[in-house]
Amino acid sequence: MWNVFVDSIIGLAKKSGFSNLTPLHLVMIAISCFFIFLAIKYKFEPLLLLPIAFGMLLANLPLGNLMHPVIWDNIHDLQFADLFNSDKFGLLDILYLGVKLGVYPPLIFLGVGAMTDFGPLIANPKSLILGAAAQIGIFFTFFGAMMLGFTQQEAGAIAIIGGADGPTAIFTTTKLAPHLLGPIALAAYSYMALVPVIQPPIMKLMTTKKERCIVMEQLRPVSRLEKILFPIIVAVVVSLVVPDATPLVGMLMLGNLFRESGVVARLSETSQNALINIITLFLGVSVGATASADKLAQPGYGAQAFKIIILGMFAFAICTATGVLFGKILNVISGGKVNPLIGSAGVSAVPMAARVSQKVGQEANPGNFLLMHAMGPNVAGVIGSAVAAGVLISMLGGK
Amino acid sequence: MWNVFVDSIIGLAKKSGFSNLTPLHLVMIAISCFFIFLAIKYKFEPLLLLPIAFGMLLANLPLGNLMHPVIWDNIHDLQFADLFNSDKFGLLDILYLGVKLGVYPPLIFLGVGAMTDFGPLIANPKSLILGAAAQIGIFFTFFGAMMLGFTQQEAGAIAIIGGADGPTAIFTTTKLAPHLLGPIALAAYSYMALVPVIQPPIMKLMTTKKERCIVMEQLRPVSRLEKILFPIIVAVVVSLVVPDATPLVGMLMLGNLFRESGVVARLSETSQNALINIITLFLGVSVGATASADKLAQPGYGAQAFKIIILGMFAFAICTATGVLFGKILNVISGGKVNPLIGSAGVSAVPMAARVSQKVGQEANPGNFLLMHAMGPNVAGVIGSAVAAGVLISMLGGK
Amino acid sequence: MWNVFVDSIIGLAKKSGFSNLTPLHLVMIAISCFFIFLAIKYKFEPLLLLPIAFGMLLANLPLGNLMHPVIWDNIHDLQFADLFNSDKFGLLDILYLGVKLGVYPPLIFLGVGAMTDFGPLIANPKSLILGAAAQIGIFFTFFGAMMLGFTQQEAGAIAIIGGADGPTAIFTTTKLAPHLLGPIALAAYSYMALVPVIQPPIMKLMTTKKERCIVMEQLRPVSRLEKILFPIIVAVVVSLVVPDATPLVGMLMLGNLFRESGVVARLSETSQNALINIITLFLGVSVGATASADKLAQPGYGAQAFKIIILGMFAFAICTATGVLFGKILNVISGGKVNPLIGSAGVSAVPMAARVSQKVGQEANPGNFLLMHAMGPNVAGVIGSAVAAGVLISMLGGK
Amino acid sequence: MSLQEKLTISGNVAFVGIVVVFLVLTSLILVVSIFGFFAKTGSGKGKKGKEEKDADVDYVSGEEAEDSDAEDSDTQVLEATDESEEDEVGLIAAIMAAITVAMGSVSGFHISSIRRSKRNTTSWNTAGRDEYHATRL
Amino acid sequence: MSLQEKLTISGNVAFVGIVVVFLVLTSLILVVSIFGFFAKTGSGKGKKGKEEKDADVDYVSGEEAEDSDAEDSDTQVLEATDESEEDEVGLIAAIMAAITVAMGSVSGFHISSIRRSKRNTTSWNTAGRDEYHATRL
Amino acid sequence: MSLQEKLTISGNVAFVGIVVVFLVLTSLILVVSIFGFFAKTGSGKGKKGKEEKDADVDYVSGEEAEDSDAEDSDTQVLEATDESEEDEVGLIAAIMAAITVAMGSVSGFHISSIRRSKRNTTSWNTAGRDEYHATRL
Ligand code: NA
Ligand code: NA
Ligand code: NA
Repeated sequence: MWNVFVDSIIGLAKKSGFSNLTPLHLVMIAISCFFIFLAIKYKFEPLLLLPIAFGMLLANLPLGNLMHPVIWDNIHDLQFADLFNSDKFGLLDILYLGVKLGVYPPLIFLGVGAMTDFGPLIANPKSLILGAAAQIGIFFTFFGAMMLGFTQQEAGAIAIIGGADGPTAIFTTTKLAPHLLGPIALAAYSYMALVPVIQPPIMKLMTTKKERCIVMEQLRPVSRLEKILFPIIVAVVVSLVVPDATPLVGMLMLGNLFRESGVVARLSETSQNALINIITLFLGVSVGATASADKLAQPGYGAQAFKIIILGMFAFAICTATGVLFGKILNVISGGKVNPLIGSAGVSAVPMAARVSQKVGQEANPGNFLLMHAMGPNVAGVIGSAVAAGVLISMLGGK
Repeated sequence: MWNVFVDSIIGLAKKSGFSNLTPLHLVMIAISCFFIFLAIKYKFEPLLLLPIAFGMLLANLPLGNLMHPVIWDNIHDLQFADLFNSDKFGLLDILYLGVKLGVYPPLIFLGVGAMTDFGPLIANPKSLILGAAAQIGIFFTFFGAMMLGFTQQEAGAIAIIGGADGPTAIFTTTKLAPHLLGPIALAAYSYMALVPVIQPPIMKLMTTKKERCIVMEQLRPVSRLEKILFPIIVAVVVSLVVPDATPLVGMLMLGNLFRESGVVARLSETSQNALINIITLFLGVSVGATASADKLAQPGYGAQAFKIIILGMFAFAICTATGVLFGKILNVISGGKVNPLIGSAGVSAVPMAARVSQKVGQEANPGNFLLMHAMGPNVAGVIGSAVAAGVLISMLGGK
Repeated sequence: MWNVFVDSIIGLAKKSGFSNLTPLHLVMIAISCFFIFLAIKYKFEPLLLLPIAFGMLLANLPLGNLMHPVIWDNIHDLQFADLFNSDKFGLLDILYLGVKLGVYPPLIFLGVGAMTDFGPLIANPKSLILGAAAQIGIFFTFFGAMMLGFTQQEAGAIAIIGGADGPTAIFTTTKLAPHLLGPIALAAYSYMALVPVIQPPIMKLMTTKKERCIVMEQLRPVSRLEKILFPIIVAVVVSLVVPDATPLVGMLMLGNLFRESGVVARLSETSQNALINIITLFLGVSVGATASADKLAQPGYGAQAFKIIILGMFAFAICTATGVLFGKILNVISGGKVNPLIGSAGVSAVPMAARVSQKVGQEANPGNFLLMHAMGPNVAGVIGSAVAAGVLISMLGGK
Repeated sequence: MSLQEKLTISGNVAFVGIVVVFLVLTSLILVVSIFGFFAKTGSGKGKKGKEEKDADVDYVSGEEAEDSDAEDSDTQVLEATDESEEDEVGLIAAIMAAITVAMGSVSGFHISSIRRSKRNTTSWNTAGRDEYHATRL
Repeated sequence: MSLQEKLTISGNVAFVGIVVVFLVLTSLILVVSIFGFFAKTGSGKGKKGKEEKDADVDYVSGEEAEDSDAEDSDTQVLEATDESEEDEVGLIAAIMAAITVAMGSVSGFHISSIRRSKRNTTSWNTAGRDEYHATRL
Repeated sequence: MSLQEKLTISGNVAFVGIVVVFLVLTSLILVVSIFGFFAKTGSGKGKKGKEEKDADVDYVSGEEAEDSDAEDSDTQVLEATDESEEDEVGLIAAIMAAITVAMGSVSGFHISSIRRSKRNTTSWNTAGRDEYHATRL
C-alpha cells in the first residue's frame, strides 16, 4: 500500500514541470521576467508588453500545455475535432486562433481609429509626405535583413518593425513569417517604448538649432464634414491601390467613422474600450506564448533573435532620419515655415513620437509648441505603415 | 535591373483594385455611400446601417478579399483548415460566422430584453392583440412575394421585413434565404427608420379625428413579482408552441429576467452595453459585406432587390393598417376607451412606432399622452414578430 | 383547400413542444424554476445560478433545439461543417464550445484575479496552511464518492465541489466527467451560497468560546513590490509543480498582475467587468443547458444527482472542519495568537466564507474584527482548490 | 409553380401563421390577466397591503440610484434565511403556479410581498471593498 | 541565394514599396487639399458661413459633454425629415464627389453646413427613459 | 471494482492530493515569508525608508482616485529613463531573485522603493486629450 503512494508521488514528480525544466526554459523565463520588469517599471508599452511577457512566461513552464507551437506549423492538417484534444489545443492556442486568422490586429485598429483624431492631418495635408517618408527605413531594413541571411518573407516581417506600429507588425509577421512572431512583437513594442531615447539624438544631429526653433503657423479649424469624408475616402483609395492593406486600413477608418459621425456613440465607445481591451489581452498573451523554449532550441534561433534586435534598432533610426530629412525638404520648399522636427513623428508610435517632436522643439525654443503639428505626420505614419505592410504582403506573401 | 522594377510596378498595378474595378463595383460603392449618408445625416438606424453600409463598401473594393460570398453557398464542404486559407476566409467571413451560426441575433435580443420594460404590456394585456394584429401584413406580403415570383423561402424572408424588427429579420433570412441577406437587412432597417414617414398618413386615413382624440386611462402600477414572472412564462409558452422561435424569444426573456430580477445588475449592464455593441458591430459589418458586386452581376438580382424594396414598403403599410384596424375593434369592444392610434405601434420598431402614436395623437388633441399606452403594443410586436418568424422557419425551412 | 389548412395546423401542433412534452421535461422545468427562485429570492450566487437555471429551462423546452447533448458524447467525430447543421449545433451548443474547450473558467479566473487583493495573504503567509487544510475534505469526498459507486473520474469531479470554487469545479468536471456537469455546477454554486448556513454550526461545535474570542494582531502593511512579485511567483511555482493547474492559476495570477502592476488599468478594468460578465453569462447558460431531460431519463441518473447533493454537503462540511482544525493547531503553535475561526474561510467561497468567520467571531466577542485575517485563508483557498483540481486532473484524467 | 399552387401555399402559410401568432399572444393575455386579477385582489387587502405594493413598484428605480453599501450587505444572506417563511412560500408558489398555468391548468395562488434586495454588486467586488474599508479604519 | 539575387530582390521591393507608399499618401494629399480649398471657399462666403463652421468645429466636444435629453430626441427624426433640402443635397453631393475623386476624376462640389445631432444614446434606451419619465409624471 | 481496489485508489489519490496541496502552499509560505523578512529589514533602515514604504502602501488607492493628467504624463517616459539607477537595479534584482527562489536556490536580494506611476490611461487616449487641450488654448 505504501509503495503505491510512493509510486504515485514519484509519478507525479515526473509529470511535474520541475523535472522537465531545461536551461533553455530558464533563459526564456528570465527573458519574460525582464520584459515584465520593463513593462511595469518603465511603462514600456505595458498594455501589450505585460500580456506578451506573461504569455511567454506561461508558455515556458514545462507541461503546462497552454500552447503547442508545433500545431501551427502544419495548420492545413488541423481538424475541427483537434480543438478538443488538449494535446493539440491548449488555452493559449485557442486564443491564438484570432492572431492566426488575422482577426485581432484589424479589431485593434478599429479601436485605434475610434480613438484617433485625424484633424491635424486634414488641416495640414503635407503631413502625409512625412508619414510616407518615415516608412523609407522599412525598405532599407528589408535590404539589411536580406544581407544578414534572412529569407525574403522573414526580411519583410522584420522590416515592418520600422513601421513603429504594433498591430501592423503582428499582422504582417503572421502572414509572412509566423515563426518569428515572438521576437518581432517584442522588438516592435520595445522600440516603440524607446522612441524618446532613440529619436532625439538623430533629430538633433540632422537639424540646425535655427531649424529646430521654427514656430509653425496655427492649424486651420477642420469641419465635421471633412472629418466624416476623410475615413471613407482613405478606406476607398488605400484599399483600391493596395488591397492587402484593406483589413487594417478598412477597420481603422471604420472606427474613425464611428467617432466622427457622432451618431453611433455606443459603437465608438465600445470599440475603444471593452473590445480593444479584450482583443489586446488575447493578442498579447497568445503572441507571447509563441516564444517558447523549443524555438530557442533550434540552431540559429538565438542568433536570428539577436539580428532582429539590431535590425529593429536600425529600422527605427533610418525611419526617423528619413522623416526628418523630408521635413527639411518641406521646410525649404515652404520657405521656412515647416519645422523639420515634425518629420520624425512620421514613424507612427502614436503619440510618443509626436511628443518627442514637441519636447525637442521646446528645448531649442521654449515658446515652440509642435505637438499639434507633429500629430499630423504621426497619424499619417499609421496609414503609411499599413500601406507598406500591404505592399510587403502583396509582393512576398506566397500564400 | 530597371526592367525588374517596371515589371514589379506593372504587376502590382494589375493586382491593385483599380484594374479590377467594374461598373457594378462602382454602383455598389455608390449605394454604400448613400446608406452611410442616410445613417449619418438622417440617423436612419445608424447603429446598424452605418456598419452595414461600411461593410458593403469594404466588400466591394476589388481584391480586398475581406469577404468570400462563394464559400457560404457550399458550407457543407467547408473544412476547419479552410479558416486559415485567406482565399476562403477573410476578416469579414470570420465575423460572418456568428451570423451564419445564428448566434448574433439572439445575443442582440438578450441585450434588447435587458433594455425593455414590459410593464406597460403587463398593465394592459390587451396590447398583445395589437402586437399580433400588426403582424398580419407579414403574411400578406408573403402572398405578394410569391406572386412576384420569389420562391417560398425567399418570400418568407422578405415578408418578415414587415415584422419591423432587425435581428428577427436577419435571423429568419439566414435560415431561409441567406443570398438575400444584404438587401433584406438594408430594407428592414431603412423602413424602420422611415416609420415616422410611412405610418402617419395611414393612421390618419383609417381613423376619425374623434378616435384620435380619445384619452386613455392611466395604467395600473405593475409589481416586481409580475415583472419577474412575465419573462419566464413568455419563454416557456412561446417556446412550447413555436420551438423555432426559442433562440430569439428565450434570449429576449433571459435578458429581461436579468433586468427585472434585480440580483444580476452586472450581467444586465453588460448585456445592454459591451456585449450588444460588439455583436451589433460584427453583425452589421459582416451582413453588409454579403451584398457584393458579384451578386449584382447575377441576372435578375437587381430586379429582385427592387421588388424587395416595394414589398418591404407594402409590408410596413399593411402591418400598420391591420394594427390600427384592430385598435379600432378594441375601441368598439371596450366602449370607446382605446385610442386606435396605439395599434400602429404593434409593428415593433421600438420605440419609434410608439413615438409616432404619441405624436399623431397629440396633433389631434394636445393633451393626449399615448406614449405609455403605445409601448404595450410596441413591445408585444417584438414578441409577435419572433413568433411569426418561428412559424415561417418551421413551415418553410428545408433542413 | 380547407383540408390543407387543417393539415398544416395539425402538422404544426405535432411539431410544437407541447406534444413532445414528457413528465421528465416537467420535472426539469420545475427544478429550473426552483433554482431561478433561489437565485432571485435568496440571492443564491445569482450571477451563475440565474443563467444556469434559465439555460436548463430553455434546454428542456422540447424541440427548441438550443442544445444537443448527444453531440458532446462523440466530440471526436465532429466536423467543422456540423457547426452549420442546426440538428447538431444549436445556440447553446455553440456557447458551450467555450466550456468544452476549457476557455471560460480560466477567463473567469482572470477577472477574479483582477478583483482579488492578496495583501492579507502576503501579510500573513501562515494563511496558506489554512488554505491547504480546507481542501482535505475534497479527498475525503473522493473516497466517499468511490464508495457510493461512482467511477474514479466521476468521484474526482464530485469531490472538487468541496473546493467551494465554481470555475474550478466546472473546469475539472469538464475534463473528468462532463456528463455530470449540470448537477455538479448546481450543487457547487448552491452550497457556496449556503456557506453562511453550513459553516457556523460546525465552527461553533469545534471551537471553545475562548478560542472564538481571540483578537488577532493587526496585519502589517504590504508593499507594492510584494504585491507585484506575488502573482509572478505563484504562477511559476504552482505551474511547475502541478502543470494541470496552469490554465486556472496562470490566468488568476495574470489578472492579479494586471491589478497590482498599476500600469494596465484598462486591461484590469475590462477583465473584471465586460469580459468576466460576458463569459459568466455564456458559461452559465450553456452549463445549465447540459442538464437535459434526456439525461434524467437514463436509469440511475436521478440517484446519481441525489448522491451528488449528499456528497457535496459532506465535502463542504469536512473542508470547513479541517480548516477550523488546522486553525486550532496554528493557534496552539503561535501561542494563542490565531483565532481558529479564520480556518473555515480556507474553503474559498470568496468572500462569503470570510464574512462568516467575521460574523461568528463577532458573536463571541463584539469587538472582534476577523474579516481581514480571514481574507488570507479565503484567497489561499482559491489557490488550494486549483492545485487540488490540478492533482485530480493529472491523476485521473485519462485523456 | 402554377398560380394555383402559389395561392395554396400562400393561403396556407398566411392562415397558419396568423392563427398561431394570435393563439400565442392571446394565451399570453390570459396569463398576464391572471397577474392583474391577483394584483387587484392584493391591493384590495387594506392599506398596508397597498403600501407594500407601492414600495415594490418604486423598487427598480430606487435600486438603480442607490449605490449598494458594503457594510449593509455583510450579513444580508444570513438575514435572508432568518426571514419569515411566508414570503418564501409566496414566491415559490407563484413560480410553481406560473408553470402550471403554462402547462395548461390554472390553480389559485397568493402573491405576497417581495423583499427588497440591497446588493447591487458582486460578491467578488464587495470583498475587495470590505477589505479596503477595513484598511482605512 | 546569390548576392546578386538578394540585391535585385531588395532593390525591387524597396523601389516598389517606396513608390507605392508615396503614391498613396500623396494622392491622399490631393483629396484632402480639395477639402481645404472648399473649406476656405466656404469660410469666405461671409460672416454667417464662418459662424456655422465654427459651430461645427466645436461640435464634437460639445456633444461629448452634453448628456442627451430624452424629451429633445422624441420628435427629432421627424424634424430631420422636415429640414431644408439644401443640406441634404450638400452632403450627398459631397460624398458622391468624394467617390468620384477616389475613382480618378474630380468634379466640383459644394459643401454646406451639417446639422448638429443631439441623440447620443440608442433608441432602445430612450424608450426606457421616456417611459420612466412618463411614470414619474 | 472490488472494495480493496476502491480503497487503494481513494487512499492513493487522497494521500498524493493532500501531500501536493500542502507542499505547494507551504512552499509559497516560504517565498512570501522572505518578502516579509525584507519588508521588515527595509522598514528598519530608518525613518526615510519607512516613509517611502508607507507611500507605497497607499499607492493603489491614491492612484485609483486620481484622474491622470495629460500635461504631467507628457514627459514622463523621459523622466523614467533619467531616474537613478538604484531603483532599476533593485526591482530587476528582486524579480530575478524571485525566479531563483522559484527554481529552488535562494540568494539574498535588496528591495528598494518603487516609483509611483502617474499614467492611468493609454497612450492613444492621451494623444487625443493633448490635442483637445491644445485646441482649447
Ligand atoms: Na509608421
Ligand atoms: Na413586429
Ligand atoms: Na477552496
